[in-house]
Amino acid sequence: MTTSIGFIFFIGAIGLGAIGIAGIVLANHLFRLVLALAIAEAGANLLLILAGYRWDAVAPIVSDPAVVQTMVDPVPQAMVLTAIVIGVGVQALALTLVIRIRQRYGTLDMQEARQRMQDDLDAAAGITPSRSRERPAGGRPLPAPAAAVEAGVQHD
Amino acid sequence: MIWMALTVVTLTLGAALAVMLLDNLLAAVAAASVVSLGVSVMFVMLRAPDVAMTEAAVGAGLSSLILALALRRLGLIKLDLSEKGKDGDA
Amino acid sequence: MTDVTLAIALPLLGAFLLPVTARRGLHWFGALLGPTVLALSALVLFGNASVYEAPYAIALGGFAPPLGISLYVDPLALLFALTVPLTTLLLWPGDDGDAGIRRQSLTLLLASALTGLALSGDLFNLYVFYELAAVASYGLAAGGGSSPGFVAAFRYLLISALGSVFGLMGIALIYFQTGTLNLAHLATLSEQLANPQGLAAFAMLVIGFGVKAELFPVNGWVPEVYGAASKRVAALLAGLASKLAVLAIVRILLLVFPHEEARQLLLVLGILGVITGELAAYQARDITRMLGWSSVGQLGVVFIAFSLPGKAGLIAGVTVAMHHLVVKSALFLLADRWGGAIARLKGAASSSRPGAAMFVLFSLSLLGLPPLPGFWSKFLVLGGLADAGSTLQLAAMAIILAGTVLEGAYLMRVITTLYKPVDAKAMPQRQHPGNLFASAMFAAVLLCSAVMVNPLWQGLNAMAESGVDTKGYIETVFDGKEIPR
Amino acid sequence: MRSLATLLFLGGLIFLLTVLTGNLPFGNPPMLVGDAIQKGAADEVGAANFVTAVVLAYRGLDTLGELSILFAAATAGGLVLGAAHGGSHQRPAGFILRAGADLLFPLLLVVGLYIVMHGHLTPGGGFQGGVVLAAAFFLPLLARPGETLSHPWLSLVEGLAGTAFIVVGLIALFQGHGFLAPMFDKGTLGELVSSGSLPVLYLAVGLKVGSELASLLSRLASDDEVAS
Repeated sequence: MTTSIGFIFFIGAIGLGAIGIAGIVLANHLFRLVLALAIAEAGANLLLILAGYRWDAVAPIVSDPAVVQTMVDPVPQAMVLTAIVIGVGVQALALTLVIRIRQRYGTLDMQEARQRMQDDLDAAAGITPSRSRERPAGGRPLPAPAAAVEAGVQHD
Repeated sequence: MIWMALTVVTLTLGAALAVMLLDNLLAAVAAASVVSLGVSVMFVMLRAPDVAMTEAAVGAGLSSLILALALRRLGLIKLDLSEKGKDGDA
Repeated sequence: MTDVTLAIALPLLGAFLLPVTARRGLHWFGALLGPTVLALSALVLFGNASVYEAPYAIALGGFAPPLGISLYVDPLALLFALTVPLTTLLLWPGDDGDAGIRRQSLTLLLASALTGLALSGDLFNLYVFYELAAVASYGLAAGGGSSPGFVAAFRYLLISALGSVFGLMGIALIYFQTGTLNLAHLATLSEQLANPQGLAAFAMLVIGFGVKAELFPVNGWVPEVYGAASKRVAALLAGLASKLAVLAIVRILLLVFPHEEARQLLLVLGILGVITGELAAYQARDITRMLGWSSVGQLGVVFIAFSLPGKAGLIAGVTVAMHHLVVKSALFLLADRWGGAIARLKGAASSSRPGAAMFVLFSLSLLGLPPLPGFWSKFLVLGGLADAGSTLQLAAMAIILAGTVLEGAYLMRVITTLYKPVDAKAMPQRQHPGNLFASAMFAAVLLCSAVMVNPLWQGLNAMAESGVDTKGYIETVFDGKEIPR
Repeated sequence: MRSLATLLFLGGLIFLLTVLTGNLPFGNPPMLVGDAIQKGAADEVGAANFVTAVVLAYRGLDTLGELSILFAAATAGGLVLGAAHGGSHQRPAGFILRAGADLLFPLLLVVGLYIVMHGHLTPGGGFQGGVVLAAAFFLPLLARPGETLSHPWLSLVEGLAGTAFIVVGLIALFQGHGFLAPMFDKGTLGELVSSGSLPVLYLAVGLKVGSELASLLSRLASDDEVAS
């Protein structure tokens, strides 16, 4: 009983972390990358709380100063409080970047955005790109919207 | 207690998989907020009410709102809050 | 002696106040605020020079050490902390309206976080300062407003956030086994962490902090961010921020994981960093990306140096790191106007003689030409490796030498282009006077240290002495109080 | 190539999992620091909620760093998206939402402040309350898309709340107790006016978090220049 419940949560924490990290490594859609990040962070937070969990203890709040009870460790809880708020700040910043990338490059695909970034960097540096891609002279038209909008997203 | 823990963990992991696999991004955002809710239930079971409250407010509430607003601004969904029946472009 | 906490708090205060003052007709005040707080924080740190005799610790909030956060001030921490306000002053971003104020605010936040990274003696506090430095540098990387900058900053954010998830998990694994976060307290418990879980925790922390330190597996962001961001930001990130992240890793290595396996891990990652960095730099065709990849290679050398045990490793590591800080910041500054394809730099020397001369000076020092400090830094690393003499370390020696040859090849390519006759069609730009001044300051530092080898050597020795003194660290932090076990 | 990387990656993860699940002490942690804090927190800090005691007193510098991170994220967001000018160009929302927003605004304000001010007694505090405050100020924006949050005010609150946190810390420093040491009378454990300067700090945290998040939200909500 004492360890098994902790073990279940441990599996949950590692599972969330693994799903999130696998998502960050494998996903190619900018928005989903942000979502994967949130899940990985939730897993790490859960692991941290678990590090201070004590099966025979109460929450670290004194309800009656006369009664002395064993409590779970308050330190990891404070740390996770910090980590959650950090996470939401980073997420908001990531989303503003996604919005800008979409406006500038018209794509939400990581590979595509990266390729165009490399092209732009090469162009700014005055290097002919190593891979020749058909590039029209003058302005750079946005690619077809099919690349930007993932299949299955409603546009009603 | 153990059964409850098992249920919550399974649900949360399922929701996390759904976030990665669902095609519809708005549904994925909803699934992400389910993950946050599940994690915050776990925090309550691990006797961390402060953290549970923060996770519920920030993870399930605020973060979903931010994600949904970003989706709207990306033009992937249309959050139309006005009364139905009137037409006219934004 | 002024309280060293001020060196962290003042830049933060400045960053919070900047947007408030700037919009309220106090524009002159806002323009002065940033440089002033940085200068003050440098003064506070100079006021602590007495730590050369006796390192000391501060228990923040007056709570006995393992309970609260403690700061630890020794020569090592002071040296790295001092470089932060000084380098930031030299690389201070210009003031241009609303965006300029935001950039200055972010730069102040970065400076405060990096100072905190140098001084903090608490694992989670290190993480928080690291994260602050990371978020500020995402903003600075994207701050130019160019389209590639946004993509580069987003990739940087993703890699860095992945790293901090790993770092957080590492902290959790350490906390599982020890129940404490204070580095001095962890140092007393380090034998409890000499197991697979401990090593896994160390690897996770190294990946976490390694993102900013351009460590091998997590450095894919380097050329993109440096290529897309303004060169002052690139100088700040490559020169300064990476060194402070290295210091955080070194502190953790020295105090919490003094095991052979942990050093081996750093050695292997460093070797891989040298190989990938130098090869990619050799293939790069524009100066910014060449400098970026070469910075990855140099930081690989830094990690190899720090993986050497004992005083020798610390001295070698600090020398290489400081040398790289000076040289790479200056080279990025010079690349501000001369960025772009190497072929376009034909005859740049005739348009800006001092710029070209300094470029040659820094390149030669980076290569390790004898009287220049770069020679001593490479000499110390190679000597240390030869002394230690395991197979892996000898291999590292060979790889550093091979890397130097590659470095020579690509730097000479640039230098010969600089001094070619001018092509009348495409005249390279003149250097910006501000950048020229800042890199002249770096050159002065470089030449001074080439002259004052002897006092520097003694100072480094004293610093390494107290740096590797784990027992002294524990005693200073706990100050005779009982250590919970 | 990509699938090979995936396989390698998953294999590594599974390996890590098996290594790590060895003998970690679930449910029975060493708690070297935690025990000491539980013994001392009531006397040293005087907050009934020990998490608050850790967040604001024992690890106050972390909280300051965290506020700075939020500030950095908001500043960087502003740098990326530019100043949010003009609200969204949508039509006004329906009657129900407008009326609901009007009703909810004072309610959320009171609830948010209550959560902030009781942080040292019950679960909750500056962060949670700050989120509620941000929601309170954002809701009217959602109902009346034409309006904007007044940014000069927001940035003033932002800057001053952060400054207040540091100044409280510096006052403690110059009194000789060290940066961010708790000040004033500790009071009786469990009463509203107790635990010295902690409620002041949490008020600063609440205002800072609230204003920061509100400005982030309003910046994301304004849908100007969707076209490139």
